[in-house]
Amino acid sequence: MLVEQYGPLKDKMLQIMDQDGIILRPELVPDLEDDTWLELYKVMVKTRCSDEQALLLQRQGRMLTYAPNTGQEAAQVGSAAAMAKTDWLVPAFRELGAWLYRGVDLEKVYLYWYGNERGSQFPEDVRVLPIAVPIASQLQHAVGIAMASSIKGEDDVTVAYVGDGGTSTGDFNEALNFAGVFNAPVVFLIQNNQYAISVPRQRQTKAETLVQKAVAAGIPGVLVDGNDLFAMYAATKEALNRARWGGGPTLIEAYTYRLGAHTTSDDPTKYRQDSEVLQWQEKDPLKRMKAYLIDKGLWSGEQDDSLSERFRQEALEVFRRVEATGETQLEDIFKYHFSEMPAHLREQLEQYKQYLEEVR
Amino acid sequence: MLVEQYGPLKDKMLQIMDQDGIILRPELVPDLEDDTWLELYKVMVKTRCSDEQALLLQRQGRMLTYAPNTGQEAAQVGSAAAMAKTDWLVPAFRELGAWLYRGVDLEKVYLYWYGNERGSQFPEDVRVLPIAVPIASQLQHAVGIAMASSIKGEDDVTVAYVGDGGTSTGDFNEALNFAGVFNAPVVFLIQNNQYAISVPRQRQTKAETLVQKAVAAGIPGVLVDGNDLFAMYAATKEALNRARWGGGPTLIEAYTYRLGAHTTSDDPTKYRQDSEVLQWQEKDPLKRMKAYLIDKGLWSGEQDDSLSERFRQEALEVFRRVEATGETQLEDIFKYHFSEMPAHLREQLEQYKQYLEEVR
Amino acid sequence: MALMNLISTINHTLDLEMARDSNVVVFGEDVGVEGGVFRATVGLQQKYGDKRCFDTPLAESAIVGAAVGMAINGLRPVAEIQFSGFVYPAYNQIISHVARMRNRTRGRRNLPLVIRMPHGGGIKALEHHSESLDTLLGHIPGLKVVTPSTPYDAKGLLLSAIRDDDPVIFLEPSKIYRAFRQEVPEEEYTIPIGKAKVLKVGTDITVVTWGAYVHEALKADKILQEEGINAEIIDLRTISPLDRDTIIDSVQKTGRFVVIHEAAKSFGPGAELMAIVNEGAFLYLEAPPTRIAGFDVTIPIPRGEHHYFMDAQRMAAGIRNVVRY
Amino acid sequence: MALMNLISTINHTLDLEMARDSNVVVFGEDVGVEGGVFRATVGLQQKYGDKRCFDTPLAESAIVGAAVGMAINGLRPVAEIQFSGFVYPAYNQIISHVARMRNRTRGRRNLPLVIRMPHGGGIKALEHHSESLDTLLGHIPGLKVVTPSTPYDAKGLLLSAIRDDDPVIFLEPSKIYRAFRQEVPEEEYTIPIGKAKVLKVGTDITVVTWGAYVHEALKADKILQEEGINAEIIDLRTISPLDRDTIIDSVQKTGRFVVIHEAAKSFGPGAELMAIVNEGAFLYLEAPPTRIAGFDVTIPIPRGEHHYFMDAQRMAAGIRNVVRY
Ligand SMILES: Cc1ncc(C[n+]2csc(CCOP(=O)(O)OP(=O)(O)O)c2C)c(N)n1
Ligand SMILES: Cc1ncc(C[n+]2csc(CCOP(=O)(O)OP(=O)(O)O)c2C)c(N)n1
Ligand SMILES: [Mg+2]
Ligand SMILES: [Mg+2]
Repeated sequence: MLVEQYGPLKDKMLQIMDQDGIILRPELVPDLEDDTWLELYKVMVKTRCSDEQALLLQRQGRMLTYAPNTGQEAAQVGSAAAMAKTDWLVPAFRELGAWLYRGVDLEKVYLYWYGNERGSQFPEDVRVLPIAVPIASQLQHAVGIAMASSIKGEDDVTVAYVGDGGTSTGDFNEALNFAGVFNAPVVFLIQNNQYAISVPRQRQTKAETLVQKAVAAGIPGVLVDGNDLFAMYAATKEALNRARWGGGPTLIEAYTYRLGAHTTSDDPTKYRQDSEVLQWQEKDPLKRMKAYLIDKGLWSGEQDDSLSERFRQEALEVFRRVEATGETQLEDIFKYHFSEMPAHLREQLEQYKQYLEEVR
Repeated sequence: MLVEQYGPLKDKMLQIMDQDGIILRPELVPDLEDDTWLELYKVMVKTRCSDEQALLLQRQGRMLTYAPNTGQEAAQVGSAAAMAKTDWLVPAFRELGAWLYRGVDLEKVYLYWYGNERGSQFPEDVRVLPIAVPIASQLQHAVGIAMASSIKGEDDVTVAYVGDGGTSTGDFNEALNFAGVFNAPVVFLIQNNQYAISVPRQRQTKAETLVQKAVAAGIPGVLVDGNDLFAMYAATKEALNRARWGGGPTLIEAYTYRLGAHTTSDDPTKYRQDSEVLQWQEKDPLKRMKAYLIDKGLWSGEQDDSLSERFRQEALEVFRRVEATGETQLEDIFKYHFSEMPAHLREQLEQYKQYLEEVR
Repeated sequence: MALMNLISTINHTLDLEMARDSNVVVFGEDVGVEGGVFRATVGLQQKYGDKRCFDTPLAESAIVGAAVGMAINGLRPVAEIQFSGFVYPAYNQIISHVARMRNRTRGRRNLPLVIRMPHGGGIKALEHHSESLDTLLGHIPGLKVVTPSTPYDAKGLLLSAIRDDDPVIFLEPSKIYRAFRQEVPEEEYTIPIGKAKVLKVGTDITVVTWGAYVHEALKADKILQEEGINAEIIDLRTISPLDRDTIIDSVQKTGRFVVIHEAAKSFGPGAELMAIVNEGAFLYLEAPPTRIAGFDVTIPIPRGEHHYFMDAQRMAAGIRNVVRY
Repeated sequence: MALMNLISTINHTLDLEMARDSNVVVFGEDVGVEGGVFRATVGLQQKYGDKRCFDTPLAESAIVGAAVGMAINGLRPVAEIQFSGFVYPAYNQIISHVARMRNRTRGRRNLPLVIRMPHGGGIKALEHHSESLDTLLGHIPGLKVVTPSTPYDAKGLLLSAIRDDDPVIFLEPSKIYRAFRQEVPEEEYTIPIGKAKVLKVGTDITVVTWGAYVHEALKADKILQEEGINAEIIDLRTISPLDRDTIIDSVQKTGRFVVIHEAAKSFGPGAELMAIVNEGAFLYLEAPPTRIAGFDVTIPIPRGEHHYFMDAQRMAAGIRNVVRY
């Protein structure tokens, strides 16, 4: 088992494919069809392109704030792809790749970052929660969802994401500990992208790894090269299986890097060196997966270019639709607080509409 | 160093004296005068007697709620005795022994449990904080006090207490992690008395030990027989020294047992077996220290009886003084919120006084 | 019908609803084996097993946050916070998620959950055991906040709360957990959330209060009746959303208004009720709407609490002042 | 004198006070190296070293709780919470300790600390970045809560806050961080906490507001002046303790009262101000005291926020209604 070799205190990181796309541990490559890997890669490319498009649009003043995922696509897609259809996904806020893989429309995502709550209204059968802005607070929901699955005797597992910064919060401890006590079928996935806004991982905790925080809750953990799609898939799959078969929670640290800014409001040159970014660009999860696929004869540079071009175009079209939605409807900000709108809200809405009539 | 042998993952508990008062590890006995050990023992006896007296008074309906310390005297006195005069002590709420050793008057303690805030007003030079009821919230204060010491370049260390239940809170994680990052000179001392009200340690966390929670923060820890005065002193001393010399925080798990009820409102027979209690009575920290002292010719059974009798009498006298204080003065509930009483509080006080005049 | 006090009614009601609906789960600190520090959940673990009634670690944010997750995944969690003064570690979950998940997801994720907690003071308890959170919870858009003053009401309101598709905070006045018994029907019945109750019709002044103070207010009313003052006494029952109609109708009739509450005065619940009266009955007022409220101080521990909490006499004096204005 | 906006004034003031008093330390998330996400602390770490200005882990309870400890141990901590919507994890520390330590210890432990945070909305931000906590903080006995509306006031109030021996929550209206500049004296001066400011003397109605809304209210006043309505405009400056005298004096003169605020209406800060007016100026009232308040909804994210936040026109309409009552 991977947790035994790459557990919290082993000081070893699971890597199956190196940064040039060479398979180092063939015996650990998850047993999927070539086509499936290609599909996963395509979701990674879509994530990257959607990111780039969003940044472009933001710079044009059309998109609002946006939190880029560039560099973290393997951590996201690899983990999401290991999940079963009815498993639950509980994001932090930087999980575009996971969302797209799990069936959240890019249109929803753009709509959210465009500033409309409808971007958080996913279809009924998509078991994905919306973005949780208060860092790490979502982990508690994941534990509750997982506990409910086991109380109801269902074998769905929940995967919850959190950042390296999020591991310093109180909620992180409470969630892991709770999950341990109730043997909840949940996988906690830290996307350690080395920064919480400007604060580097080293100033976030004195712990040498983040995965060692699993020890506090007495649960297993595994440290994974987060830029390695195979490793992410394999580690998550193992954790999901353990949870599904009654083995309880696992903590995964996906060791990755945020190649872009924290959000479009952030200027990372204030707090990190270009040289560091360059180093990590070498470890780009897309680059290595592309090399692997091309090497295997499953893909080509031209195909890659045209796919990217297509995704960028599609993203632009999606955004145009989003942009066309314009402003949030007045009713929308009132209508959804309660299953039935209480009198005082109805009155506030009516009075305001009346005012609008009058000034018109 | 003890932390190396009895660290978070060593699965070993530091014990210097066994439950019959036999010294198992002479080389580890801290280098104090015989008289000093006798003094510490006397504080333990005073703690025990004050506890018993409080329980008696509570049953007579004279004391209000009271949280007994019986069984935890060595954990408290041993740790407090290792501190320097200007070190800071930050209690949870069950640290009578530590308080008494550090110069908090029993009168203050009784006054608190009798229901008067003046019981939390210690003399200026007593660097002890009052009881913190919201579990584990005090740990943050300890970290702040310790950070202030190091910011000011002073070498005082802070010792903070928390229960086994408290380790499940968010504050516990935040405090340990913060302390680690800032290398704060603080010692976190878990009094693992095996219960949080009715919830046994095993249902509080899946972690095998509580000390292993140190790993999450990347700080050292040590598991100690909390009923062994020598071991408690030795472990705390080492942690204090490390902190004082710039080595940062340490987590100590004092493995002990709450022989009494959670508080006088609690009935432990509802959730635990008598046989378990009996087993732990064998490990009573007073019993073994008394055996040791008698064996060394430093103490006798008669001296012990008369000392206990004296402490019980003294405690009763103290309580009589407390009882004589009667109710809290009306002004007291207004006067201390701000350095200067604001207008609205002055007015509320005046109006109420006027009302009292009228109905009289 | 059985004679029951408030706490045993809570227990009976949870039992009834757990039997009826297997999605109802009950948990919190000391809730399982011990049956709750006040015994609200006694016997439920034995009866329904430890999957449906269980102890949690000491972690309020996780208790409430897990309830959110459970509600999303099809259960109807009823979480207990041991005392209202210990809900603050869960405040982020309550304000950021419990109150908002439905709106955030534009109706996609309902949160049918209940958070129960002993509330208010007067029980000679330690610090943080006597808090009144009416305002701190009532001000949060997206929450329903309910507080019963009798066993009968507790049953009807708690059943409504558990069956409600939206989150409900259920504040139980700990002072009257065992203060008196009342006939409570064995069978199920609900009392609508959002409706105040006129306990006694009167003509001279409208008195609004809730929780444990209801009983002192009724005593105050007795005192005043002897003086020929006929007050209308209203039990608010629901802090949020407020039943403005019942209050305004009453004030339009009586012309005078007093609200009595335990919580601190400034920015307290009384201010909101006075505002409502201003908005709905200003022209009917014969005296300023008035609050008889807690002082703006930390609630004292036992030897000082009599200064803080009010008895009927003090309430009567306050009401009398407004009538004589 | 220098022309400064609100955020650079905060920075300048912290600098001034750190230079004067070596016990002042400044910290929070991204406060050190980055100088704060709004740049309130830019340059301070370089100038005063990383013992006096530093980044913390992402842990609000620890930030506030550590400030409590530092204050006990002789420092004057100035902690930053990145946005007011992220203060909830620290709410237990604020309510259970910051507000109470002095009273609990009967004056033995002062807490000279300041918690600064960007406050309010209107900046087209994500969820939780636009919150108004006036009531949720103002209702807590033992806290002072201050909010400036101009760079000049910010400097004087922040210096008062840091020098105050009691804890002060300092709410900075993020909407106007960079909205305009003002001449701010280089030298130190303080403005008393607990005093409102009459911005414009008027005769027809008293309008109370604070923070970013002050500027919209002044625009509304312009609109109304053209119609011949002469409002008295008061900037509250301190949420708690409230300056009742200034408000009541004004209402006794004008006979009419409106409070305008961002926070949700129910149990909101407006209710308290209406209550105060009822208590202090009832017989002078020619119209019901009125609040122009946020809806009782979660503050919408950007594409809906214009429905929530008010402009001068909407304020003017509300004020006009009361004048014409
Ligand atoms: C409780 C809370 N505090 C502060 C913030 C402001 N904030 C937003 S993102 C962020 C950093 C998060 O870092 P990390 O957890 O590593 O996630 P990443 O941004 O790297 O994906 C901060 C401090 C917040 N959203 N919630
Ligand atoms: C935040 C919070 N939640 C709940 C409580 C109620 N409570 C008081 S003591 C206690 C158990 C504490 O257990 P532990 O930390 O092991 O300390 P011990 O009582 O054993 O000394 C609980 C749940 C509290 N005081 N604070
Ligand atoms: Mg990060
Ligand atoms: Mg314990």
